[in-house]
Amino acid sequence: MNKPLLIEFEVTCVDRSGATARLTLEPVGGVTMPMPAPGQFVNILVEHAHNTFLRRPISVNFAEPGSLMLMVKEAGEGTAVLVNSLPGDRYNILMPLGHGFTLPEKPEKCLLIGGGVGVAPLLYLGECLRQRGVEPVFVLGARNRKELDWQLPDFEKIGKTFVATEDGSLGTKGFVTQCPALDLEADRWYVCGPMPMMKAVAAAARKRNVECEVSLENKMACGLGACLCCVEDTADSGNVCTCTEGPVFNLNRLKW
Amino acid sequence: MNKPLLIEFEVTCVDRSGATARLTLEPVGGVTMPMPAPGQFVNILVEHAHNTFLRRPISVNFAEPGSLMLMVKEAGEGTAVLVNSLPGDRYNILMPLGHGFTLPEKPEKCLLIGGGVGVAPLLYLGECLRQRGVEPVFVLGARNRKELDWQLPDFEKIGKTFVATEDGSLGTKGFVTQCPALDLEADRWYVCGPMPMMKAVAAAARKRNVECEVSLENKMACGLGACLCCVEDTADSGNVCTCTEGPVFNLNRLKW
Amino acid sequence: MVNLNIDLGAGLKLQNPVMTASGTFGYGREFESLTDLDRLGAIIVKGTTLEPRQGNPYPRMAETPSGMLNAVGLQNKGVDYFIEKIYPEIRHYKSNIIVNVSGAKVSDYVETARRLASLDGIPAIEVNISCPNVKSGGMAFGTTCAGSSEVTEAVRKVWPRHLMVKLSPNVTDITEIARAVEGSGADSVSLVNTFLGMAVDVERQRPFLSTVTGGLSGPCIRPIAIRMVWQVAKAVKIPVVGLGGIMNGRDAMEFILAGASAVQIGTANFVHPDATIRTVEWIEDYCRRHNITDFSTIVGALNR
Amino acid sequence: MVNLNIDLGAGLKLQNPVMTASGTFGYGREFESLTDLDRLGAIIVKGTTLEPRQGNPYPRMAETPSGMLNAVGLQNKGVDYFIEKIYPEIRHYKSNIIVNVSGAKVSDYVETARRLASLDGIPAIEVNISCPNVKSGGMAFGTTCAGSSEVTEAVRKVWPRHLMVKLSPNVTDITEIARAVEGSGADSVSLVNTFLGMAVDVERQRPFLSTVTGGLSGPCIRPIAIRMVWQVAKAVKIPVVGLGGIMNGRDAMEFILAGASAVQIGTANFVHPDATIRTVEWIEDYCRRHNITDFSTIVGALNR
Repeated sequence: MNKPLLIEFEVTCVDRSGATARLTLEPVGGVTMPMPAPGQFVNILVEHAHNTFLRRPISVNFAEPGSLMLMVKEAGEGTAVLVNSLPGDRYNILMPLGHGFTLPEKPEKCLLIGGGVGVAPLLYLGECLRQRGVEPVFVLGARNRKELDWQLPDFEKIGKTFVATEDGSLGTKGFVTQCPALDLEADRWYVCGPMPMMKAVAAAARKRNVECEVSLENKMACGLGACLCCVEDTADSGNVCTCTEGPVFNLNRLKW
Repeated sequence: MNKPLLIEFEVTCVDRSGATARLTLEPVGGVTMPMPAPGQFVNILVEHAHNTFLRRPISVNFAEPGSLMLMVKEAGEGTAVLVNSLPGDRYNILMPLGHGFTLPEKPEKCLLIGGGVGVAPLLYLGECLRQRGVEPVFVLGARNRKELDWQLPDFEKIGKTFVATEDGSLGTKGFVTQCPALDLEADRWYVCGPMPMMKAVAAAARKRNVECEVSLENKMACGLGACLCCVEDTADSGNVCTCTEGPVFNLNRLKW
Repeated sequence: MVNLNIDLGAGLKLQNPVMTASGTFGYGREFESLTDLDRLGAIIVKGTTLEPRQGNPYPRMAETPSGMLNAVGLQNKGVDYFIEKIYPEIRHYKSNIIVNVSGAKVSDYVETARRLASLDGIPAIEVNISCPNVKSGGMAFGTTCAGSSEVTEAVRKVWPRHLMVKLSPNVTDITEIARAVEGSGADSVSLVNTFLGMAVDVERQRPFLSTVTGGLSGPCIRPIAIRMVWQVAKAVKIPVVGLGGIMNGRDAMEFILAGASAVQIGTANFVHPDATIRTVEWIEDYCRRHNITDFSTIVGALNR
Repeated sequence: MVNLNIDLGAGLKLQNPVMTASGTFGYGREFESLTDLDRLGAIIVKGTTLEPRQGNPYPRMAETPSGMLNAVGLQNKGVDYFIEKIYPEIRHYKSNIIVNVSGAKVSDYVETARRLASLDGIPAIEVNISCPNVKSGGMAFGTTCAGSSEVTEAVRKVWPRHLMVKLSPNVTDITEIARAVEGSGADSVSLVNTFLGMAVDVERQRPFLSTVTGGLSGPCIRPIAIRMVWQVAKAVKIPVVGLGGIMNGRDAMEFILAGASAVQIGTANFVHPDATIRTVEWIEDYCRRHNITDFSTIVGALNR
């Protein structure tokens, strides 16, 4: 796995929809960006926010050699600055961080289940699976059409995509757990989204006895396993750092 | 005198030269800007600086109904954000503040002596004097030509302008105190600049027994006379607030 | 409709829980064009001493991360000047006027309080035993139980109305001091005053303040202040007034949930001169959003 | 050429005055790709206890203005695990390795120190009598002279090399504690540990930390920490190691001018993982700019 580095990035493109933006960033000065594994994240320094002290951890939405995409949803002052980025803005980014999704050794049936801004890392995961000969199937949840439709073409390029929206404005009405696509035969589920959604999906996975990995969003500081703030209480080892042993955990390790 | 108000301004124009910028700002939403008196200042909130907590006091460089000009020199993180402003940026400004220059009752011979970024308030003072029938004479000091030449046309439009530069690249070589223009007959001197320069000019004023006002730059917080941080020890009243009784003081009040 | 009234006892009834912190709001007049001086819980005016004081030499201020240091040193024109010249000009505000009282010796506090007692429009004084910027008195009293009690008891004898005592955070156990002050007759405690701090101009190799050390205030100290309010609210029965780095209504609610019956806005006035009134409005809106009809029910309502 | 060496006595010689603060730098390895682990004054590793500890439940962290609260609670795998598994992997660093030692009872500190004494590559331990996040021990020792002395004296008997004691800032008079510790055999004092603080999620009406209160660190506390270092440096003869919100070389120089012979970089490592080495470089450049050839001459050189 690539060791974390501090790299200066420049924003080259900003796609915005409401309070969410997808930033495309490229390293400044010809520096080589270490390729992240799917499910890994970055820790980004937001210097021009008044009340922000720590870096902001953001999952990798997509990566290609020399180019990084981050999906950011405004949740406070730091993310607000990120969402309002303009091409040419620069950010100091610590990356790649954490332990990502487990890629199957041989082609398997994989369901990639996301909710809200949690769909972001599944795009990159889907692409990495596709490159390994897996045909990923996405099941994506959102509050409404507006939240998701601008991102759909990217997912659809990679794999079959099912959608559930709370207001029914796109796809199945309701939560992803109500989406019939969850009944598709699958060897492995990858899950990322808000906590209640992940817990509901995890319960469904347990019932179906399917291998399941979830990506946690515990509050963290360093991202390096030094501050011990972001711990998750695991069945096997007690408190472990989400930033280094996660953010992706096999469901069996969690006390959910 | 106009009472201070909190007004949202938008930057409409930025002229930059090196680490100094002149911002033109207009109130947002058709709010009427109270006209400042010459020598008054504003206290500007810089929200997108990481380590800046207090507002930044900046003297009024020029004002017209509905339009305010501020000359800002980069001296730290807050002023750096101001200098790097772009048209469209917005700032919350507390203005007008302080006690400005005393305008003569009847036309008098006035010398306006400035140094460095301290030349800024003299432009507006000169214009106000001109409107009252005074022909202001400027004596401006700078380190070199580059620091001053971009501002000169504005001064020359208002009155006769003499220049001294430390490196001799423009006007007299040396400090303003070495400028022969100081020997011009004058009833009144107005002075603004770095402390050593002001003290030297004040000594010259005392020798010539000319009425002299200086504009101080004591570190301040509120700008309203509440925090009592920016005090100057006066001959008549002991510690008084620079932000309300100043920033302009008659030399006779100071213990220089 | 939200009822924002809060009764701190001993005759101090506030129309809402937002006061100004002493030394950050002058005598109110300085903010007349910027905030509504009739709509605050109370205006606590500048620290007042028996004799006029020139305060400390300039420089008195240094900006620090999310805060500032000050070393004003209780500059004021003395209690008689306040009574004769200032009070008549500010007594008409519909907000309560509270006078902050400081002194170098116990007898100074007593005599200042005694003179203020003649002003029937002053429902409360705040006794400052926690100013870090004076050589004698101030914080020296506030860092021991004995000193705090001594001042409180003495002032109690001459001050007939609400007696608030302002505590220093520069102590090992602030609940001890709060209990001592409560036992000596205080009607409420306000906390925290500033932390003793220092900043160095490394290029000139000298302190930024003429006094070397000064009082640290601003949002930087807020987490410590909230913790102290939380501790004290559990330790005493009298109302607790919370302050320390409150910039807005959200910050104020942290203190209130932790046990403060009212709050003071201090350093925020220097940055947002309308912070007080905006805090009142935010709290009102908060109560509405949370279906709280009576503000007093949310005091100390922190869930564990 | 600037000589950045500094000798803290009792065998602790640093190649430069920059150390990492315990609990903010793991065991160094976590930062291997980000900073030069051979070029630091010392790496002070995570707080180590006699038995393994799980620490406090999540959530353990809250961001605050210019700082953060943590409530880790000394999570670590115990001293034997450190000796057997970790020490062999980090002993090759050319920076000094210092172990931070904590305990619930005096005998825990003693036994942990005794076991560490077998590691000849550890020139010093830092005794933590100031952790605010554990129910017993920790800060309870560090807030009284008697408690501080008791731990220091007991550890002194079993620890043969440099003994650094880390002080709590949550006290009325830190010079008292420093003198007590000096009198009990400490070779140096490091200060300050975190301030006890608290933050409230006002919408959910509950504390952000599982433990309600936690330790406040970051630049927000720096002015208080500098003041304490300045006071302690005048009060004791042993070297003072300064920490508290140092983000860069400039901040470090504030402490050094105030009297710190060396500094620790803590929370800054979470924001700028290369903060340590950048601080070394900044200090070297500062000395060059100010014509200081020997770093030790600038310690405590504050002009008044």
